[in-house]
Amino acid sequence: MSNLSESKYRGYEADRSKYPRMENGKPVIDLESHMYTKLWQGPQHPGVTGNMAVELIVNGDEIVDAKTHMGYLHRAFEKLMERRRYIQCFPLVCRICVPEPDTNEYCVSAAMEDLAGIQVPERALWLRTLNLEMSRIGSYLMWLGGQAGSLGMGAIGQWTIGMRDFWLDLFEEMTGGRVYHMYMIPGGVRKTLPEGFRDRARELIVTTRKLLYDVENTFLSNAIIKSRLQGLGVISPEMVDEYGIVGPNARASGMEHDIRINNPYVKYGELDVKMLTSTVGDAYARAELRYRDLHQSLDLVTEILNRIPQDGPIQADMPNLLNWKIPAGQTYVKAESTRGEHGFYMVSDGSDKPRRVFARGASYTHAISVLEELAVNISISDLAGLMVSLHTCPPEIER
Amino acid sequence: MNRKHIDEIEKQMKLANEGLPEEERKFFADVIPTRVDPFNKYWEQFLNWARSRSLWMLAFGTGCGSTELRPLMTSRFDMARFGIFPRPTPRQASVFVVGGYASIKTIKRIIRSYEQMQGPKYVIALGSCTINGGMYYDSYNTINRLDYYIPVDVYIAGCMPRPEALIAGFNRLKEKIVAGECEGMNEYTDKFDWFKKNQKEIIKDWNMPDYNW
Amino acid sequence: MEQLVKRINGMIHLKAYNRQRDDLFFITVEKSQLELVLSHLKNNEGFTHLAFLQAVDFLEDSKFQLTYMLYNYDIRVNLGVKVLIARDKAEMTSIHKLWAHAWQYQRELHELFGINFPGSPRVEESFVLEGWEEMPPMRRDFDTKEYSERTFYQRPGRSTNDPKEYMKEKMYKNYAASPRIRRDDE
Amino acid sequence: MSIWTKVLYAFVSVSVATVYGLTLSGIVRKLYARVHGRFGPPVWQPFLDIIQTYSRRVAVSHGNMFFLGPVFRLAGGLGTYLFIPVIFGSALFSNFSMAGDLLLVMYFVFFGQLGMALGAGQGGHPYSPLGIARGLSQMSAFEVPFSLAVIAVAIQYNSLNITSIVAAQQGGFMHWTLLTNPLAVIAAMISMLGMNMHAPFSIVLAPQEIPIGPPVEMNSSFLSLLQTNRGLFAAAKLVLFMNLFFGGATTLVEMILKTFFIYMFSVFVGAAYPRFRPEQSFRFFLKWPAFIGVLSIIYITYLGGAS
Repeated sequence: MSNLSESKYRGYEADRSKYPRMENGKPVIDLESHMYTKLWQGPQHPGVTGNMAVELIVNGDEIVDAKTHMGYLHRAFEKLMERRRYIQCFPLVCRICVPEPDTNEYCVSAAMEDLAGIQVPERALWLRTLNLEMSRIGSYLMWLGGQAGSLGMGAIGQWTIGMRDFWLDLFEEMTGGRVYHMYMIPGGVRKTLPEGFRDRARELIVTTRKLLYDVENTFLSNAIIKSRLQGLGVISPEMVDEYGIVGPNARASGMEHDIRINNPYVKYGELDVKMLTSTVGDAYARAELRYRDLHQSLDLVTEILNRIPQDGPIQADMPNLLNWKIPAGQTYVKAESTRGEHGFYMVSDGSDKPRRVFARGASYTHAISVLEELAVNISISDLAGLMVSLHTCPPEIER
Repeated sequence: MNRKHIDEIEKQMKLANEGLPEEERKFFADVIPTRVDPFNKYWEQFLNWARSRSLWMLAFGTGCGSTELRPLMTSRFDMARFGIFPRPTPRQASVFVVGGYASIKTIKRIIRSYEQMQGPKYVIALGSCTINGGMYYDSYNTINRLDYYIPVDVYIAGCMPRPEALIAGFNRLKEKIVAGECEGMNEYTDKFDWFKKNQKEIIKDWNMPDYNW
Repeated sequence: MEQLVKRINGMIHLKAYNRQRDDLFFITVEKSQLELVLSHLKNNEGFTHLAFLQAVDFLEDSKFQLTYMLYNYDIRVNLGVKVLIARDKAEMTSIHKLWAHAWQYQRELHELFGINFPGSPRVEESFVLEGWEEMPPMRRDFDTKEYSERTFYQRPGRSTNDPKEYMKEKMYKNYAASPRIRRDDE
Repeated sequence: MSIWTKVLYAFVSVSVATVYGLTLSGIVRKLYARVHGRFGPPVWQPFLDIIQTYSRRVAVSHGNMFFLGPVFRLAGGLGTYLFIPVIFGSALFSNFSMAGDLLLVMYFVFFGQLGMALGAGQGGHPYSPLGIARGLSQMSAFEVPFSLAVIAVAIQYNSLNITSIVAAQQGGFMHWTLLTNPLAVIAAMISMLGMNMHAPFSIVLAPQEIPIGPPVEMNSSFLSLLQTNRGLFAAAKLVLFMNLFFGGATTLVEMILKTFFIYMFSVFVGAAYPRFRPEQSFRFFLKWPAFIGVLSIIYITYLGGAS
């Protein structure tokens, strides 16, 4: 698919020339003047992704100022992990990001392996790659439904989330868990693939491609979708560095950065991952890029299924995990989730519990600084579409 | 409005706003809801039958359990065939599905939304974390028992419960509604002071925007 | 990377340097020189991406360690810049002018660790907590379990076991004989 | 015929229309569900919903206008319906059709929305005025092509009485306005998309943007009234379109079949399209449909049409 979207470059400084007074780079809004209305979107709002709130000042239909409010999902994972043994962290970490839990599991187990100096066997690495790539597919399917749903096209959401459910079935076969898998543990993975898994996965890939063909025809080629998404929320290349934008959001603005290619982890170095970029940077370019990335993920899963070794150990020789003491040290492990760089910073002090674990979610900047910047000057009817097109995931922001 | 009536209202206001600083009182629902008993036994049975077949769920994803509501709404599990629909505003909803753990900031909104719902209203609490805290039992920011803050009709255990379990929970709720056992609205009225005491113990900052949903 | 360290060392005093992986390095600098180092790394060395800024509480030494994780898109290397600051009346210079999203992390650290960043925008605003009256919760001396038991109502019937003893008893009957588990590191 | 018989007949007719409209909305829900790949709710679900909303024990009100909002809405629905002859030649379903009723109906079609604006505005919720602003603007926009089409029809049949317009179309489908004045029908059908508020013109309720617009504060029995009206009003609009453009109906079965297929046009478009931005929607109506409407008038006055 070629780059269909064309939109004019707009600087990332919001255009506030229409509004009367500015002080310290912020508009002074006088609610008493009856020119502006304060409008809360969320946490109870069907258009807001997850459980977060956006406090808007609107002038008519146009957003003058936006402010995000976080913390509705704060569970203090990092504090709790300081009280848990290393192996007890695993039920917790996968709950940090609900649509795509495996990236968390991978990062934490890789951080522990890095600190303890453990080599993971070949087959386990392949299984991890498969798991990670499948979870990317699940997350993208959910996103696709959300993006269409935010523009009032419910049918796409029904189809793709229904399809995601079949991928969850595959996860269930593979790991025993539907949403939360806890598949990767330090030193390897828990289980091998069940019998007949490969055939079922290949069948599902074919079905998913059929569905995506329909989605492309109804959603991406739709004139209304194009007219609404093109030119919405343009991220300029300068903004990428300034705001720490990562993942598809950055790649849609021309930044060639994919951790799977630049810092290959598990087995991505041996796979043919292509760098997908676009230079437009608006919401439609992001949607298109994610759509292409989804196709690439399907390709990758096919390739991985062919290349997984049939036998071999799936776990390294591990010490007793129940009172496993990791030598003191600090590390940062990152992986490419569907939203971008997802990393874990782990500090160990030599005891059987981590000293500090920090989860760097990709939407940390996307949903706060970037959203507040991009939401200005758009219509309130586009806010939901903008939030979904940034692919924000509140639980990984407040953890 | 006679003097006695005004006294009554003032007494109620004093009860509910107790222990709050002056500037925060206006943010707080300060009138005890009225208890409304069923009108007639047989008529109520008919209404309950209709209510159980048309459950309007408040679309408020309070926790990670709401991820499983999405498959439930969509083509794989399709809750619409049981007469369950999402409604975007609490004024029109009759079922509140609390999706998992409730952080302090969220439980404030949960209480607000619950109070805005028009009775009879039902609460389904989803996930272990609403029952006893689940794996967040020692977290400083999540509550442990939901039934201390709002009355709960059905608990669904699991972390997180599968869509099948949710359907089973909804069916249990329907049975309870038809049997006339779901009087959570009146329970909230009767034990209003107790609920409010518990709520005030954890929620220190009652400031909220006027219409936060 | 070695040359980079030499260059920085020529500029300021580098307290420590270590290599964790091929693509992950840590340097430790003085508190007063941090802003200088960061702007040098950003403007001249190509470390343009700030992945995160976080704090670690070292209660025993009564120090906070702040970690600024940078990334260079050209040589594809992560560099963590560590700073140790005093724990009581913790204060740090704000870097919100260098990166437009740094204020978020500073707001979070202000709330969860009680580290002050003078001049950082919206640093006093609450981030995840609301109406919080205790000490900043991510500090090591804040006991979350005790707070939870004190504040939230416990449902009776919940029991906690020491995982090691419990699993030894219930699940691994042949614990000693299990080949997967080595006894020597107990 | 005495006035009391007429009132009795009108009562029967209104009940039939309401039941029909609600069933139709149940069928539409089912159709949408099929597009989504689901079973969907049972066809009688709208009735259960009405009983359920009516049976709420508490109803929060925000003042007098808040009471009047749903009442006005229902009055708009009733007014529209009661002046349209539903079945040509039937005494039972002729309602209060009289000379010049077309103008009255045109007024009543938009009356409900205005009344609703007053009521919902008192709800105090910021989404209500936003939804009302969108609703009224879109209404003014789609009113242009619709009015032009109606004027064209009135010129063509030289009458403002719906009964005589229907009478002129009798005698085979070659006499329908659909074939004698196709331009007017095109303009009117496009404006019907906006009137029925299915996607892409679902900007008033738009759950992802301003959940759910004007009725955001409506609860319990207020909502129940609105739902009843939704059934009645849907039926009234469809009957109006059938009478003006599709030759009316002589039996109940014909009426049901024709209105069903007219409605399906709106539903099929709605199932396949996303939502417009409000300003896109307004501009859409004021461009091509309005132009087609003007063309239809020119066609019928200067070229004489096909009749």
